[in-house]
Amino acid sequence: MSRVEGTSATPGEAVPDRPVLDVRDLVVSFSGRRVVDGVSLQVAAGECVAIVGESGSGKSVTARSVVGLAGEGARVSAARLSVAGQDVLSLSGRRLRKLRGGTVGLIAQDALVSLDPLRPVGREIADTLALHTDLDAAARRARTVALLERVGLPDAELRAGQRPGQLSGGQRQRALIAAGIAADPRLVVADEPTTALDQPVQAGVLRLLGQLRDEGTGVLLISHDLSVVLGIADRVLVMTDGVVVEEGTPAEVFERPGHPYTRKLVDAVPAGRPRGESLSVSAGALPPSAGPGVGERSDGRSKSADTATDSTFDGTDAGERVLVEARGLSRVFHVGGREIVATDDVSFTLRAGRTLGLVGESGSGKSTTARLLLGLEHPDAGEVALLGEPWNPLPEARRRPRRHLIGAVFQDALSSFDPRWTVGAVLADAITRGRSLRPGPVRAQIADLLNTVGLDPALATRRPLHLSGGQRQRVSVARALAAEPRVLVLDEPVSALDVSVQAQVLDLLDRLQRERDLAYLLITHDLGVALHMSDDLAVMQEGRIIEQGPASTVFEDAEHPYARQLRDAVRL
Amino acid sequence: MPSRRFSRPRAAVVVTAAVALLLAACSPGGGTSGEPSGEPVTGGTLTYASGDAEPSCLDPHVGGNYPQALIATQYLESLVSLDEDGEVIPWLATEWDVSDDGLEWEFTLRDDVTFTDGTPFDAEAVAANIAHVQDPATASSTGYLALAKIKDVVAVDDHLVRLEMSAPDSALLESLSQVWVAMESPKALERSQEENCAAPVGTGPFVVDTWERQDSVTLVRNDDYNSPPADVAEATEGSDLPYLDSIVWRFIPDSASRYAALQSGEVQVIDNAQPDTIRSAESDDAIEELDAPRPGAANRIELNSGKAPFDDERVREAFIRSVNVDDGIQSLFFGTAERSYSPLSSVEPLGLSLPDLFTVDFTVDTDAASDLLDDAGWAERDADGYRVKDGERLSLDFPVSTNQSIPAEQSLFEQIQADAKTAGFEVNLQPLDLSSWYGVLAENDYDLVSAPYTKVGPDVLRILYHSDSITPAPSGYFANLAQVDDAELDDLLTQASATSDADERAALYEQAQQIILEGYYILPLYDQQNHFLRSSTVQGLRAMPTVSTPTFAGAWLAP
Amino acid sequence: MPGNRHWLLLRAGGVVFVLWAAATITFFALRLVPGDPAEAILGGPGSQAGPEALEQVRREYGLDQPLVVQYLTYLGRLVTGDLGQSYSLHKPVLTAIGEQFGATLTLALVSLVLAWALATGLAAWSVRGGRVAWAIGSGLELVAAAVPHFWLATVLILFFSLTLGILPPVSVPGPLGIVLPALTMAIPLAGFLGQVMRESLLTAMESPFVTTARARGESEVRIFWRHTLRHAAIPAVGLSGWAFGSLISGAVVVESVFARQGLGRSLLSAVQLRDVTLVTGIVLVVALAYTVMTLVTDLADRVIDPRTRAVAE
Amino acid sequence: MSRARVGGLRFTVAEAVAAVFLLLLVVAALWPGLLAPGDPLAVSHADAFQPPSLAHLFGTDESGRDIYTRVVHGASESLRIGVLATAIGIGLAIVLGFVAGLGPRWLDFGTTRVVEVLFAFPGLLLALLFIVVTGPGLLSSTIAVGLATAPGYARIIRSQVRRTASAEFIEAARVLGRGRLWITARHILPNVTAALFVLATLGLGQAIIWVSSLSYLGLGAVPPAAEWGAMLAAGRTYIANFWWMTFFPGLAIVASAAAATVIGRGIQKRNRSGA
Repeated sequence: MSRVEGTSATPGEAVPDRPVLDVRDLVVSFSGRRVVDGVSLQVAAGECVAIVGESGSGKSVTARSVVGLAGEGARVSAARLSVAGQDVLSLSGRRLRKLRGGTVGLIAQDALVSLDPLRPVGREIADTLALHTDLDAAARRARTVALLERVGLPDAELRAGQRPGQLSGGQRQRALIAAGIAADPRLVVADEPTTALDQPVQAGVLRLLGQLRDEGTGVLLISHDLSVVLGIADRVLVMTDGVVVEEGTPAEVFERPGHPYTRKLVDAVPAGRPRGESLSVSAGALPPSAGPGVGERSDGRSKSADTATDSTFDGTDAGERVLVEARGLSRVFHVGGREIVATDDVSFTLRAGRTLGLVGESGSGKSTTARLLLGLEHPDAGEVALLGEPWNPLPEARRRPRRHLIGAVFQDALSSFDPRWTVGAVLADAITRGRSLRPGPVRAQIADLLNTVGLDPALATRRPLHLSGGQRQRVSVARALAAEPRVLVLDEPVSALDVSVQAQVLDLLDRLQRERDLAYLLITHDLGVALHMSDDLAVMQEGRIIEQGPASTVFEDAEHPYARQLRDAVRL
Repeated sequence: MPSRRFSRPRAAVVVTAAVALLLAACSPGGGTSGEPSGEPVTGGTLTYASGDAEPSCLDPHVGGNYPQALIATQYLESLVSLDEDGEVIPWLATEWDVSDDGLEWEFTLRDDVTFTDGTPFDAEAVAANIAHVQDPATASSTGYLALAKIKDVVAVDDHLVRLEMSAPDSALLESLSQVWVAMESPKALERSQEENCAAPVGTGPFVVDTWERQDSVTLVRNDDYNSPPADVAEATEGSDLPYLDSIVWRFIPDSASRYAALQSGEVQVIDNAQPDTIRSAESDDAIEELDAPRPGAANRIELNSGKAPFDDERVREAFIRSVNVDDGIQSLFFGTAERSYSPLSSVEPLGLSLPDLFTVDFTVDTDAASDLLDDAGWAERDADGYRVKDGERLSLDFPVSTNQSIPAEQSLFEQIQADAKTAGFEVNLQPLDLSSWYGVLAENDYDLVSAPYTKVGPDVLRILYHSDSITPAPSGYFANLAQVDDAELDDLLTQASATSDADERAALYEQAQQIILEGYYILPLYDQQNHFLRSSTVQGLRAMPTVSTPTFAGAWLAP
Repeated sequence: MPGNRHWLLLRAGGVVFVLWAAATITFFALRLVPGDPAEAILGGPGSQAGPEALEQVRREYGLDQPLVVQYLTYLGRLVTGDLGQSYSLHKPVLTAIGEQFGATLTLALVSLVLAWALATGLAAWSVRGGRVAWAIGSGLELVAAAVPHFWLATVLILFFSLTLGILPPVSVPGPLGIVLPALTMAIPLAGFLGQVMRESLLTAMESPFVTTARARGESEVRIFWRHTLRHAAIPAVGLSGWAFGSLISGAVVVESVFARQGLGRSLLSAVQLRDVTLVTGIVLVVALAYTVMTLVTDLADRVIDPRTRAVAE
Repeated sequence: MSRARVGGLRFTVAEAVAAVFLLLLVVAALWPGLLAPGDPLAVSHADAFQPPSLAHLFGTDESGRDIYTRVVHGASESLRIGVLATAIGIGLAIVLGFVAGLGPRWLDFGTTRVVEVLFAFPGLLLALLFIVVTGPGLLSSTIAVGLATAPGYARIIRSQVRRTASAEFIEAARVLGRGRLWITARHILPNVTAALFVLATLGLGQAIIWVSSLSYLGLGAVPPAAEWGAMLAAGRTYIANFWWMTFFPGLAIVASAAAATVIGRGIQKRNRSGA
């Protein structure tokens, strides 16, 4: 335990020489399987300690063990597991409940499901107050509003009466934080508090946690995203397979990663990495267990930055052939008698071998734009031309012969496959496209495709359900490639994946673009991904493209406030 | 179908009933359920559970079926009653006289009786009631038939009424004893039919208070009651009848629930008791039985002689010889039903019983049946074992009215079906609702049928087996379901109904029954079952000697 | 809120439509009865109706008129609440239904509440009681849902009335009389509701917001009542409209067995007597009740689950 | 929960028991003589009302018929009724559901309203209405139950069709240039069929209960047919003294309905998890 600071905010509570959280040799196992295997960590008052790791690393279980909520059937043991001097493992039910919420506040990820959707958020906060303070109902109400104001929720009075569904993602997360800190806990455990949030919102939430730390609360931050913890954590622990493999200040961990796994994680972060640089390290460097499931091959050779830098990427060469031309696309939906403008006068072009990144918060019209481009939706106004010929609006029958020119990769790969079909059937279907071909060549082509996306051809007999997330997305890419398209629409292709897997898929997409001179429309809410992958960027808000230009310069002289917000978020 | 009744056969026309009354009053029995023990107790509410369908009208003039009779017995009274020996005794009429030609009847009425709405009971009231029954708008069926021969009613003075007949009717007194022609307040009769159906007004021991449809009718004590039939008046002299404060008359169609309700004490009296429960009640001290077989015709299966294959007497005989009814009745009815070998109920003295004709000895009779069928041309059998003739199967349609047949009886029919199959008959049992059942009969789409046509007295034979009854009424219904068309029989029945000589009448009916039985037109089964179970706390319950409905006039609840 | 009024108006329109269509179906059902419709109205061949009676019915129902006129007359009469005359009861169908409706409604509602209580209790216990409780709970629900009413009624009477002697085997006045009939109807329904509830209870209990509540220091009991139960109730509330319908169906059997007043018993005897006017009248009224009930369920759903409201807005 | 492994598939014990029971049921329905060689209609006065014993496993009824034999032979009647009623219900529902789920909006609107109207008639009431029009009998009560269950199925099928039609893999197929018909045939139909199979299994048990209820009310099977509902109805009269007459046919109904439900749910679970 190295740092003791920030005790000034709550003097008398935090004992300077004892950490708020002291964990020694924590072991958690589920039916004999060790999920957390000998983790030790300390959090002092006013300190923010972050645990970083991918799904299944045991980081969440570690965090939850702190409040005795490791999960059903968990066997928890530790040489020491104390919070503010109390031994968590020996606490009785009642005292444990006093600890939860009172001494330790837990802030879970995804506030939409972590707050009871049926109850007003104010109630959830007031419940905490009722459990841990002596305040009467009126005082609790006042305190609730004050808390909501403190976490930076405008119109706190109104918000307190609203339900999670009526709040935006950022507002919800703030409300959840308010509930977590309502009883002035000495330790806040924040489990992925920013996942699924748009970048500017993410930055706000992190600032709020930073504020808490500065006020003397100990913060244990759990995240899969290294870049998130960078700005706020005092110390970072990297976990994989239930073991802490690296510990240090963010600067140490980021700049001089000691463990190969840490290195892989660091490398996989797309933010701030130049276009074309490989994010995934070679297979040999991977700890065997960290890789995705069976049968997946590494993405082939590791590429150094210099070989990867290809002429395609180095500029805004406007001479590339225009494949898609979208002009003035507008689409309005009528829901329950009201109009929702999904896209409003959206125009852009896609060129061969180049990527247009489309960023914006959820609901900004990105997906509708993609659907218009794919001809799944008719525009109310405007048109899309494909290879210089009309594409949308056009009767489906006339579009069909040219369908193969444009492919798509969806966010949720699993639901984009018929659950009854095997991988082979999915690909065969994409290859034949209704033509009757001899099975032999088709099989060969399936194997080819799987090879191309870095999968074992033996996977053809499996159903997508039994594949890992990365494998599914690769199959999805393979399907998109089967018809030999010229244009690919990538709708949040990596947002459901772990960082290292995300890196592999992004590298795969990058390589394919180069090999096949594909035009990409990349839709993402992750600005880091967008900046790494795109030649050009378009920023959408409320159905309109508010900024558009070369990726490298689009934010330079951004005028629109949202674009500035985005820019600031990236720089955090 | 309303069960139709006619008066019980009494040999002589009773001119003065007083003597008979004195004799009869001394020996109550038969229809009484056990000997009353202890002194009568006044007060209390008794719950009666009926398994019959809830009447749609509580006025038994309208339609006129047995469920109506059951409840109406508690609040309506007739001009005359019968004693335990079947003798006609005074009730609302004290004495009566008939002219020599049998065309004029004079009834002297009690002058101290008022209806429960305050209207006095007098000659005008009798006239109004007979007019009401005869009015087509009343849609009386049973009562209408009973009074068919009354041509005119004259109120001679306040308490003397004269009935003028279109033809002599030796059964008039018995007819008048039936509750279907009981006396109702003429003032109440003037109300709409819907109102009168909901709460008929009579002179009986109880008054209809409320009627919760599909639940219960509440009857309350008639505090001014003073008109029990002569035999009851004699037996209970000095008592203030009725003893009970009220009766809740419930409708519990499910027999298992009904019996459970009796066992648990929710109700004190149930009707339509199942044979097995009667048997098990015997060993239960808390439950007693009241068996009151209905008079009139016995339950029987009619063989439709109007069409093939039963137009051939040999086939009818073969059928009757091939089914074993005795064992079935024994096992299904647990000894609670006696096998009948007569067209008439065992309570009918003029019933002719020919056991030899129907007692089946299988070793002999199956062969006999087989020979008969061979003779009749049904010599071959098909793959299923049924007999065939000219490529046609010996197939019998047996529509069963589920509303009119108790479960044990339906089981008996199933057993008959199984027996008949051995002999090569295919019996098609068709359980039908009442309406469809009538439809099938009207279409002559049946070979076997069991129709509980009830009419007090041997005159029921005329209704059931006179060839006139084959001709359907405008509605399509006809009573002669066996379709017996025998001139000799017609003659016998017509004569019997006209003659007033008891011996001659008895002889005529005996001959008639002989023809019916020996022609194998019917397969008699047993009396119309009428079993009641009561809690042993219920005392003084008895069945009316008229139509066997229980009366609670003298009943009380032992503490 | 404005969305509510719009929604309500829309739903009310739906109710009217359903009623009109139901009336149309019953009208044609009446005409589809084979044979003379006048005779059918009087109860079929068993009515032994005379020519005058038939003539009167023909005149009354306009059976000599063209079908369209008959249909419009029929609708017109319905609007004024005239459902015709029941031949078997000697009274207007509406009066007959009015006498019985309350009893059935009471029984159905009591059964519904009872079913809810049983389902909730069993589901709550079996979800939290570990593996054995889970197996027992799901087993009980399975059997309960598979038990026919008429059989269950018998078993209950045997047990509660004859063996234990604590409950009356037939309906009696007062609250005691409704226990067995309501139980008979509630148990199979509780089986269905329980199956649905247990699934959703489990989902709710594994939801992150429950973890949040635990992390806040809430006790399991409070979490159950404040959070999970409500979530589990949503799909089951949605089923209540259907449940009401199935209860009405059950009433046909149960009311007869327990000798209770009610529409179900009227309906059964009307079917047995082929009182077509009464049957169609009852069916129509039940359709109305059912539709209203569905409306109420939807309203309840909007109260319990504000999300549906938000979507509608 | 304990599980058993058979041929690579995992069953819960309940599923295994249910499967064995259904298998027996099918055997009983197709070759009743294998399980009960006797004649279900054989009357024997002397044997009436015998309690269960070695000679008569389930006892005898009022006519001395062996109840075990009747229950076994009744399986074919009850199962046939259940299957037929379910087939009618689901067949009708498929037409309605697909028309509503795939047709243009106005057709969906119209069909949905029709289903809604039919749905407003509680099942048994619709059945009774049908019976009062056509007259009672086994066939008409089977059809009636089929009709009465159709609206419920139609609703489920419609929403299933709608959900499948709006699934992302349908979009994926459209992006690949697949036509409506092809998508319907290759994606929607197979996916909905799986759900249909579950529906049918779950519905089978309920149909058996329904038809037996109608038989109980005297509107279904004709005696002395060994139909479970009719047997129950006949036996209920004797419940006070001879419990076995109702117990065993009742048990057969409950067990079949429960077994069908267990199997249906099992399939459903596997469908959902995609196995």
